[in-house]
Amino acid sequence: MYIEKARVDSIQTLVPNTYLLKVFSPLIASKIKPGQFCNIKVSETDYPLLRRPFSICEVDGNYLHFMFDVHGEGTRILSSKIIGDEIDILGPLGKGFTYDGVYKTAIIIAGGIGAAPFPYLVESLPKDKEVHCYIGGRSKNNIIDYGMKNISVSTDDGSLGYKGTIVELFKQEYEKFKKDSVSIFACGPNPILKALQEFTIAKNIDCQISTECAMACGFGICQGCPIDNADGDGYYLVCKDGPVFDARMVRL
Amino acid sequence: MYIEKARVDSIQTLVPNTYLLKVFSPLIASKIKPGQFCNIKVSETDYPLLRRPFSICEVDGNYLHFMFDVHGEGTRILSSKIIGDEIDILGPLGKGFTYDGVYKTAIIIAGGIGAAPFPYLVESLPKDKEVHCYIGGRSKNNIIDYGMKNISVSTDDGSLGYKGTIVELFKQEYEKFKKDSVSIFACGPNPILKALQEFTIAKNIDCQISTECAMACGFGICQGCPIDNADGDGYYLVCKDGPVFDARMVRL
Amino acid sequence: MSFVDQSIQIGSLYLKNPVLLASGTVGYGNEIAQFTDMSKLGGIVTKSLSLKPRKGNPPQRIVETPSGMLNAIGLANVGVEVFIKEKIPFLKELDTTIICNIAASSIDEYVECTKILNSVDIIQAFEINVSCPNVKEGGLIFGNDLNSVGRITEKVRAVTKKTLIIKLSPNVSRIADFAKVVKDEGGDAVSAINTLVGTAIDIWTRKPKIKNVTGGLSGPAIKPVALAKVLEIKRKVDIPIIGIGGIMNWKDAIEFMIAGASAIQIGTVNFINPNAGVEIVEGIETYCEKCSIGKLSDIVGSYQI
Amino acid sequence: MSFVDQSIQIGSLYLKNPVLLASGTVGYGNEIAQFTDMSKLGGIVTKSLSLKPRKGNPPQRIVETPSGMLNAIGLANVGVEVFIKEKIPFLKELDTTIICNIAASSIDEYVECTKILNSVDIIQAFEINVSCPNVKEGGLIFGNDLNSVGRITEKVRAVTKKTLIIKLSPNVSRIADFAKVVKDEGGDAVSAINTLVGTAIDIWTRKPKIKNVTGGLSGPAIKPVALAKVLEIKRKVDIPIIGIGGIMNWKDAIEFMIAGASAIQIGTVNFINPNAGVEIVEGIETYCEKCSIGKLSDIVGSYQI
Ligand SMILES: Cc1cc2nc3c(=O)[nH]c(=O)nc-3n(C[C@H](O)[C@H](O)[C@H](O)COP(=O)(O)OP(=O)(O)OC[C@H]3O[C@@H](n4cnc5c(N)ncnc54)[C@H](O)[C@@H]3O)c2cc1C
Ligand SMILES: Cc1cc2nc3c(=O)[nH]c(=O)nc-3n(C[C@H](O)[C@H](O)[C@H](O)COP(=O)(O)OP(=O)(O)OC[C@H]3O[C@@H](n4cnc5c(N)ncnc54)[C@H](O)[C@@H]3O)c2cc1C
Ligand SMILES: Cc1cc2nc3c(=O)[nH]c(=O)nc-3n(C[C@H](O)[C@H](O)[C@H](O)COP(=O)(O)O)c2cc1C
Ligand SMILES: Cc1cc2nc3c(=O)[nH]c(=O)nc-3n(C[C@H](O)[C@H](O)[C@H](O)COP(=O)(O)O)c2cc1C
Ligand code: FES
Ligand code: FES
Repeated sequence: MYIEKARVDSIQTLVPNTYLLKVFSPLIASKIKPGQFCNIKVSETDYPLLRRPFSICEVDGNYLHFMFDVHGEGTRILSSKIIGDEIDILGPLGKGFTYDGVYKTAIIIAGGIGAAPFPYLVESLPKDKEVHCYIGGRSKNNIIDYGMKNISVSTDDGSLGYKGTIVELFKQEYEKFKKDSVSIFACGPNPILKALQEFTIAKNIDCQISTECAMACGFGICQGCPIDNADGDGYYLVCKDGPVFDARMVRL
Repeated sequence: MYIEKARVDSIQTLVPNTYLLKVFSPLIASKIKPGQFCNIKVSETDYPLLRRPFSICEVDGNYLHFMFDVHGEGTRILSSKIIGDEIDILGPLGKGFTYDGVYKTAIIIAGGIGAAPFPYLVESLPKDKEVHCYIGGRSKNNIIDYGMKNISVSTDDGSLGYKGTIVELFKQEYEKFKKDSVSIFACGPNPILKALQEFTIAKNIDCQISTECAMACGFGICQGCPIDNADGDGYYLVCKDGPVFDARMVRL
Repeated sequence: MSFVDQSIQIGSLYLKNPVLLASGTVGYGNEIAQFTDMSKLGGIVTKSLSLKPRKGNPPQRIVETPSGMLNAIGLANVGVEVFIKEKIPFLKELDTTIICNIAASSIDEYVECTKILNSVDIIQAFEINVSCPNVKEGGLIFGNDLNSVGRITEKVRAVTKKTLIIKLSPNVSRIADFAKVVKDEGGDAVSAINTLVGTAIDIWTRKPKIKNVTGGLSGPAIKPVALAKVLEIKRKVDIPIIGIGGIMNWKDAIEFMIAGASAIQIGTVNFINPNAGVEIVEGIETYCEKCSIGKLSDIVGSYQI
Repeated sequence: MSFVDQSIQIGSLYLKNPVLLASGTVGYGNEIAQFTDMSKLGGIVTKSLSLKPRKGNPPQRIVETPSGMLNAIGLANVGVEVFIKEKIPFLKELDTTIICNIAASSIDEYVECTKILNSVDIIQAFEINVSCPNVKEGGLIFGNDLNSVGRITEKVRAVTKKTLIIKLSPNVSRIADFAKVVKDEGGDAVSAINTLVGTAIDIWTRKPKIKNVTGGLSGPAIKPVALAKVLEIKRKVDIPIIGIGGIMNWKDAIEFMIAGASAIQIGTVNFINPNAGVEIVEGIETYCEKCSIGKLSDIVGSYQI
C-alpha cells in the first residue's frame, strides 16, 4: 500500500454528471487489481476532512482511471481538477474480484455508477472467458458503457433497452446462460445487489458483489465500515474484507 | 454595500509572494473610495469559514484590483484563482482616506504589503497636490512600487535605499517638507504606524493611518474588531469607524 | 405563490416563519438591513443587553478555527436605556418580530432589565442569556448551575407576561435537566445552544490568540453537538426549543427542526452571508413543497429513531 | 542529527517523544505499520479492550461533519484474551511504547482487565477509558460522574503499579474537577479529551445518520474545545496531561503542549494521513531548533497569560 501524489493527466465527462479521471500513479498502478479501491484526498486543505473511496476503473501502464459521479462536495471538488493538479491517493485497498475460477461466462451486472470497477475487470479476465455485460441506469443518459463489451441495457424509464431494473432483465435472460457455468460480478445500488443476491443464492450461481459503506480510513484502523456476515452474528469490514464479497457471505 | 460575484480577469505576481488580482465587479467599483476595503470569500465551500478583508488597491472602470501577500490558507487559495473563476465580494466597507483637505503635499508611507491601498489613493488625489511616496520593506525583493510616484525606499537589510525602517527614513527627510503643509497617509505593520503616530502627533502633522484587526463580518454586526480610542476609555470598530483613522484618534 | 404554512407558535409568540437571527450576530438590526429584507424573516434577537452599557473585552476578540470561530466580545452593548432611545425606533420599522436578549451579572439585574424592557410594545419576547462564556460575572457561573437557572427563570417570569425563552449553555453534561428546570419555573421555551468554551494559542508568542484567554466556539464545527443537545432536550422534556449552532443553510435548519427545534437561529453565517436568513426561508419552502409538507410545524421533532 | 531532547516522563512512563497514536484510531498497530515507522513515535494506545470481545454497533458507524467526524463504533474489540494471544506478539516487534486502553461496563470489569493485562511485560501503561459516548453501559455514565471516576481510579490503582492514565470526558462543565479526583485517587495522568457527543440527521429519511443515534465528534472541529479543557486542567490541577483532540500537524501538537499537555495523541488524522505521527515528531524538532529549545518538556504549560 502506498500514499502517492498523483498528477492529473486528463479528466473527461462520460455521461452527464459522470467523470473519468486519469492520473499518473505508477506505484499503485503496478499493484492494484480489479475490484480494489483507492482512498483519495480531494483537496489540499484539511477540508473536506476524510478521503473519498473510489474503485479502480482501469489501469493503463503507469496511469490509473477512476470513474465517478458528482454526489456531494467531495466529488464536486474532484470533478473540478485540472490537468497538472496533484491528488493524494492511498491504495491499493481491499479485496478485489476473484475471476480466475473454472467458469465459462463472466456476467457483469452494473447499476448506474456501479459500472466503475468493470472496465478493468473486463480487461483483466482470462482470454478464454466469455463476457456479457448488463448495464442499468435511470434513463438513457445515465447508461455508462465505457470499457464494456457485449452489452444488454435496461433503464428505469424505458428510454433505452428494457424498462425496469437491470436485475429484472438479467433474470429474464438468465435462461440463455443456464447450461453454461457462469460467474457473476455485480456492483450498484443496494436494492439491486439485494435482488441479485436472492436470485443467485436461490439458483446457486456464483456471484461476487462490490459493496459500499461510509469509510473513514479505508484500511482497517477505524472499524467504521462493518457489514453483517451471512449469519448475522458478526461483521466483516468492507474496506479490508471487501469491498468485493461472495454474495453468500454477507447480509445486505 | 453589495455582495457581488466577481469574475477574475487577471492575476499576476508583483514581487515574490505578492499578487495583484483584477476582478470584474461593476457595482462595487462604482462606489468604492481609496482606503475602503472589501471582505472576500476565498472559496466556494464553507471552508475557510470567514471572509478575508482586503483594501481596495486600484479601480479601473468596472474592475477592482486587490494587492495581497500570501499569509495563510485563505490568501493561498486566493492566489491560486485562475481567469474566469468567480469570487464572492462584499463591499465597499469602512471609512477610507480623507484627501481633499487644504494641504500641499501628500506623503504616503507604506511598509510591506501596506502599499496595497495607495495606487488608488495616488490616482485619486486632487491634481494640485504633490505626492511623495515612502516605501519600506524587508529587502529589495519586497519593495512594492506598483502605482506609486516620487519614491523613496528603505529596506531592513539595506539591500535597496536607506537601511532601516521607512519611518526612520521619513523622519530624516521630513525637514524637506517642513515648510509646506503636508498630509500623511500611512499603512503597514503596527510598530511602524506606532512610531509614525508618535512623531506626527509630536510635530502636529496631519496623519491618517490604515489599521488592521481580525474581523468576522466587516460591516459592524459582530463587534469583533475593536480598537482603543485615544483616551482609552472606549473602542472604535475598525471595520465601521475605520480602517482609516486620524492618528490622533486611536491607541495602537 | 406559496402554499406552505411556515408559521410557528412558541408560547404566546407567533412567528411567520422559524428563521431568527441570533443574538450578538446582528447588532440591533441596522447594519444587516442593508443586505437583506428583514421583513421576510421570522424575527431577530437583539445583541445581549445589560442594565448599563458595557465596553466589552479588549482586542483580539475573534479568531477563526477549522469550520468555526472563537469570539470573546464580552457582551459589548449600549445598555437598556440607550437601546430604548436609539435602537427601538429603527427596530419598529422592520416589520419583523423583535426578541430582546438580556445578559446580566446578577439575578436582580436580569429582573430589572426585563421590567424596563417589558413596557416596550414592539418587544414580543425575551431571551435570557445565562450562558455567555466570555464574562467573569454571570455567564457560565449561572448557566452551568441548575439552581441559578431555576431562580433566574422564576424571578424573570414574575415580571413579564411576554414569551420567556432561556438560552442554555452547552457546556454541561445533561442539558435536558436545565430545560426541565426552565419548564418547571414557568419558562416558555429554551434556546440551545450558546457557544462552546474553546481557546487557541499562538505557538510563537505562546499567548492565547484571544485576549480573554478563552472564547465561545460557533459555526459549522459545533453543529453536531448542537443537534445532539436539541435532540436530548426533545426526547426528555416537553418544552419548545429554538435550535442554534452552526446552521449555514436550509438543510441545516431542517435538520434542527426534525431533531426537535420549533424555530432556529442563525449566528455566524450572518457574517459571511448576511442574506442567509432569507435564503433559508426560501429553501425551507422548496423542501416542504418537494416533500408535500403543508404545515412546517409538522416536522418538528419528527425524527425516526 | 538532532540536538533536541523530545523525551517526556509521565509517572514512571518514559516516552522518547510526546507523540502517541490515540486509542481506536490505530487498531492494534498492524495495519498502520504499513504506512509509517512506528519506532519513531512516542508510543501507541491500543483500541479500547474489554474483558470479552465486543461486536460493536451496527452500521452506519461514521459520518463526516464540517472539519470533523462522528463515530459510534461501540468499542468493537477482540477482548483481553485474544488481544494477549494474537495482538501482543506483533506489538512486541514495534520498538515503541505500548499503552493499553481499557473500557468496561462495570468497575469490576475495569479491575479485572487491568489485572490480567498487568502481567504482560510490554504494556507500559494503562489508559482507562471512562468516557466513550457510544455504549449504553459504562461510558459516559461513568465519565460524567465525579464519584464513579474516583472509584474507578482508586480500584484500578490498587491492582497495578504501571502508569495509570484516566481518559476524561469533555462533556462536563468543569473537567478540572475530574482531573483533581484522578490525582487524589492516585492516578498518574489524565488524557483529555475523548469525543464530544454529537449527531446528524438525514433530512430526507429523517433518520439519524448514525445507527446509534448519537456519536462522538472528533477532528479539527473540536480542537479549540480540547485545548480549553487542557488549559483548564493545567491551571487548576497539578497532574500530567495528555492532550487529544483535532491535532492534524506539529503546530497543533505544540499548541497543546504550550497549553499544558506533557504528551499528545492523534486520532482522526491517522485515517487521512497514517504517517502524520512521524511528520509531527519531525515538525516539533524543527520548531524547537528554530526557537532554540533544547528540551521539549520545557514548553509544557509555558503559556503567557
Ligand atoms: C469501496 C468503495 C468504492 C467506491 N467506488 C466509487 C466509484 O468508483 N465511483 C463513484 O462515483 N463512487 C464510488 N464510491 C462512492 C463514493 O465514495 C462516494 O460517492 C463519495 O465518497 C461521495 O463523496 P462526496 O463528498 O461527493 O459526497 P458527500 O455525500 O458530501 O460525502 C459525505 C460523506 O459520506 C461519504 N459517502 C457519501 N456517499 C457514499 C457512498 N456511496 N459510499 C461510501 N461513502 C459515501 C463520503 O465518503 C463522505 O465521507 C465508492 C464507495 C466505496 C465505499
Ligand atoms: C481592513 C483590512 C485591509 C486589509 N488589506 C489587505 C491588503 O490589501 N492586502 C493584504 O495582503 N492583506 C490585507 N489585509 C490583511 C489580510 O486580511 C490578511 O492577510 C488575510 O486575512 C490573511 O488570511 P489567511 O487566511 O491567508 O491567513 P490566516 O492567518 O490563515 O488567517 C486566519 C484568520 O486570521 C485573520 N487574519 C490573519 N492575518 C490578518 C491580518 N493581518 N489582519 C486581519 N486579519 C487577519 C484572517 O482573516 C483569518 O480570519 C487587510 C486586513 C484588514 C483588516
Ligand atoms: C460574535 C458573536 C457574538 C455573540 N454574542 C452573543 C450575545 O451577545 N448574546 C447571546 O446570547 N449569544 C451571543 N452569541 C451566540 C450566538 O447567538 C449563537 O448562540 C452561537 O453563535 C451559535 O450559533 P452559530 O453557530 O450559528 O453562530 C454570539 C456569537 C458570536 C459568534
Ligand atoms: C473511529 C474512532 C474510534 C475511537 N475509539 C476509541 C476507543 O476505543 N477508546 C478510546 O478511548 N477512544 C476512542 N476514540 C477517541 C480518540 O482516541 C480520541 O480521543 C478522539 O478521537 C479525539 O482525538 P482526534 O480529534 O485526534 O481524533 C475513537 C475515535 C475515533 C474517531
Ligand atoms: S474504513 Fe476504517 S476500518 Fe474500514
Ligand atoms: S468585523 Fe464585525 S464588527 Fe467589525
